[in-house]
Amino acid sequence: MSSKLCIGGIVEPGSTVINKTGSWRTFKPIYHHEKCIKCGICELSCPESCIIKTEDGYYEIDYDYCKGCGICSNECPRETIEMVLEEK
Amino acid sequence: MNKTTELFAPGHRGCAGCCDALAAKFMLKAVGENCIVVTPTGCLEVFSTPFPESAWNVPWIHSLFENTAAVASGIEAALKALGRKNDTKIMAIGGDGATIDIGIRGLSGAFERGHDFTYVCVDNEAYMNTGVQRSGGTPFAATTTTTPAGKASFGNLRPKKNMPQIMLAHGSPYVATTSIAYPKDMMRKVKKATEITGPTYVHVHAPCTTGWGFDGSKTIELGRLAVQTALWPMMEIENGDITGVHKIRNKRPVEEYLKAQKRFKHLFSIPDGAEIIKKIQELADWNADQYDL
Amino acid sequence: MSKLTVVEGSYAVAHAAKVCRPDVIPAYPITPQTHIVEELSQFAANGEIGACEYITVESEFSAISALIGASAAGARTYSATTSQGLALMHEVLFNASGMRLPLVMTVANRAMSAPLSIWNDHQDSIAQRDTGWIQLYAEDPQEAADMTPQVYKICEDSKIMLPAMACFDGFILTHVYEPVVLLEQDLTDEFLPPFAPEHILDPSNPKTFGAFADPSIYSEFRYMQELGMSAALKKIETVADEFNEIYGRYYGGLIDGYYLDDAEIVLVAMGSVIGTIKDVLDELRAEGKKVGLLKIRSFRPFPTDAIRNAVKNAAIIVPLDKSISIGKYEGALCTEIKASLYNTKIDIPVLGYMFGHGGRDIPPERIKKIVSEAEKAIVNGITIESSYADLREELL
Amino acid sequence: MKEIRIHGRGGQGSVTAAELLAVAAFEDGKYSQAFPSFGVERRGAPVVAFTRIDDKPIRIRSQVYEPDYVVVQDATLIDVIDVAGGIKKDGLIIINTETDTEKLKNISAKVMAVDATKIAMDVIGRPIVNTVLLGAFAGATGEIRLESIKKAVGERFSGKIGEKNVAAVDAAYKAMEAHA
Repeated sequence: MSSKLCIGGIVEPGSTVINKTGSWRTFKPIYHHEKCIKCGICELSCPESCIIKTEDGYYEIDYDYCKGCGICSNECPRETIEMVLEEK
Repeated sequence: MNKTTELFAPGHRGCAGCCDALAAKFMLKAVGENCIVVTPTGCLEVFSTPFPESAWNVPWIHSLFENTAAVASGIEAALKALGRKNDTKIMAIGGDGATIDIGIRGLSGAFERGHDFTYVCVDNEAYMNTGVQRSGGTPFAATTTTTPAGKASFGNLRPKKNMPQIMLAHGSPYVATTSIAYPKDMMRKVKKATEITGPTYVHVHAPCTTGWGFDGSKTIELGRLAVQTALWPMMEIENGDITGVHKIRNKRPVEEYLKAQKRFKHLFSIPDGAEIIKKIQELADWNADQYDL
Repeated sequence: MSKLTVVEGSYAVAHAAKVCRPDVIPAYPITPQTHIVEELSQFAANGEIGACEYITVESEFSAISALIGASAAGARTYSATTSQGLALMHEVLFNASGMRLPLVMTVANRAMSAPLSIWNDHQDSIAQRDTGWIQLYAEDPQEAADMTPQVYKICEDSKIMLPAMACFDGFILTHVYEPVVLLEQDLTDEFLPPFAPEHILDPSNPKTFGAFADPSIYSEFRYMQELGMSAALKKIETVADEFNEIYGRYYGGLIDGYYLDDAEIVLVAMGSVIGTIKDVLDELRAEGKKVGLLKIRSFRPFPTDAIRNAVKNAAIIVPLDKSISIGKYEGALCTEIKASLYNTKIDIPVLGYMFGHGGRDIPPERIKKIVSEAEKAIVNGITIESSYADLREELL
Repeated sequence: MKEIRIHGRGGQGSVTAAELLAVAAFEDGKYSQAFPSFGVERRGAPVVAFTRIDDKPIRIRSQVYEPDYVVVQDATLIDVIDVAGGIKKDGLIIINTETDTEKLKNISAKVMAVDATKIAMDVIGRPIVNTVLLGAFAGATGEIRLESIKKAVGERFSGKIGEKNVAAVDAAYKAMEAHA
């Protein structure tokens, strides 16, 4: 953020990225890529937009933002994503 | 490091498993960056724009709770007057309270005047931003903090207001219902709505983990159940005619949907609960019959 | 007199708005503002305001909300309202000033209901005092018209960026026919530069407008509005001078005076009663009475320093209010004038009168009576700080 | 300064008459001001409008209490309104009536009757008396030149109706001039 307040409170776009919501997480999604059919449902279903397609067509999680909601795991048709209690 | 290319950025303060965040993401994915978004006061507004941050990678404005459609009217008029309208889409995204209740006058006026914009109601069926109070979108028999169940009440006494029909009565060229549980359906309809000239309306069903009382991992699952029980019919209405209906393959009993949420939990313990569940089933059956789901 | 033409006050103002080249005009008709928006809709229908979009909104609430959207999108906007319409806008007025959108709105001042009254007083705009809008008050149709480009120039200044109300008295000035110079387009183009805000809603440079503030930063935004108002204090003066240079007309900046320099009794007023007072003062001066007038042109920002300087040699100050704060039994000018003098070395009695509420006529005799009361108070002191000057005791 | 009060009924064009007087006075090189007694009156209800004329700019904004001239568009108003109220001692009341000014005989001001309705019917073909009375006013008072009234009326009403109104102004002026 800029040090001075902008008149009228105008804010720069996409600037929530400085807020790493990964710290909110209790359960952590872990991919088991051997079962993955690369359907992309996990990516689409993520409310944090923090599931990213990798070069090999699989998906990975940007844990900086993942809140651990588990929608990806719940929606995955092949049970590829395991939710594990996170040790911090 | 932010690796996503989504127009709705991570780092927002939505609950884990937030339906509004999903809705916002789908809408921007569908419409692309050449749009201006107007959002009323509500959960989506608060969790996406805590000063000095914003999750929005498109121009975005919040003014007040009840004036979203009027603000959108002004933007549309300005772009026209300044010769900047071109292909820029104007999208208003309001919750059920802002749309169905407090903002309906301005919304009605804007549609009657025929401004070229799309209004999307993301309906999670109560005032979630302020702690789950009843709205005109709250369904029959659901409990909220202002329609609690008690000895003399089974929760919300009235059915949901039929907002899509009201918008249809304004002569809108495109009115559609969809759900965050069907991202492709939702994105297609939102895109179509923005591509049609004139005031278009999309009503999105959006299960709220906090307000409805279910685990955040089930947000999409609950949305799917609402559709599969026929409690939330998904359709498209173009120039007054129903042109598309989402058919249900395996129709499910309403109990399955109700049981999964705390807001309907009382129906399974109060004396006349079975009777009320039967009434809810009748609502679903009516939908299925009426729209040939 | 060749440039003068006899028109209705509303026409003069609508015409002034037109030559300011607004891009978007959302308006909702309400008595006695109706003639202004009718004229503007006709101008728009005739294609006389360029590509201006005239929006027939369904309420004042949507009018001001559309102004917000349009202004944020980069448009110069205009609207007009009064009384109940202004009150309906109340919530949005705060929003506009907080978002620093330089909306310009003419307020055809009218009383507030109940009882229902369509006639003039200043209760409507005074009630919006703390919404963060600049408020200027005009004394006649010419000033009301001339005020329009002036307020655009003031509020669109990058250091100010606050919305403004150009107030003029409903019916008394909106519906009067008299000779007025209609603002020339070429002079107005010379006087008023195009609206070029730093931030707009634009997909090629996406910005977020209207984020929410937590307690750690809220006060700072309020304070920044105050800084904008402070900047307006000077700007109102310079813009009045610039207007005078180009158009050759001047009505004062923040304030104006009439027989003020050596006045022992200083009447303080705003709006259409100024003209009547001036006529009365000519008479009283002819009788040798040292009475003067302090015209308040800018009520927000409130010209505290200018007022102190203007009244410091008076024997008594007499604010005349077309508003009342019920529970304090005095009008806004009275309260604010007194507040301006406290904590200073100026120790002058202030004798407040309220009159002309709900459109009650203010004949010259009423002013003369007030002056004679003030003369007595100089000698005997003040017994009642503030009262109605035209209360019909027989009805109570 | 001369102050004129016009009495009429809603729909009779009293406010228009006051405005046209102001326009005509301005045409004569004078300053003027016209305003209605702002009300919520509907068609048929008694209404009042005012005009001020002066050699210097007019600043006063109060209503007119002691008019120099009163114009009464409709003689039936005499029964319900004090049309002579406040009129100056040497003032003049111009009243649209066939003959009867009996009811106004107890006032000091001068009263002049003009059968504006008949002139309007003869010249315009409709009982519109407001412009007719302007002609009468000019003829009776000499405060405003006939040509200025005709110009103001002609510019306000276009085409045939404008021409007829101007002709009616002329007729009323001549009738009153002979009188005065």
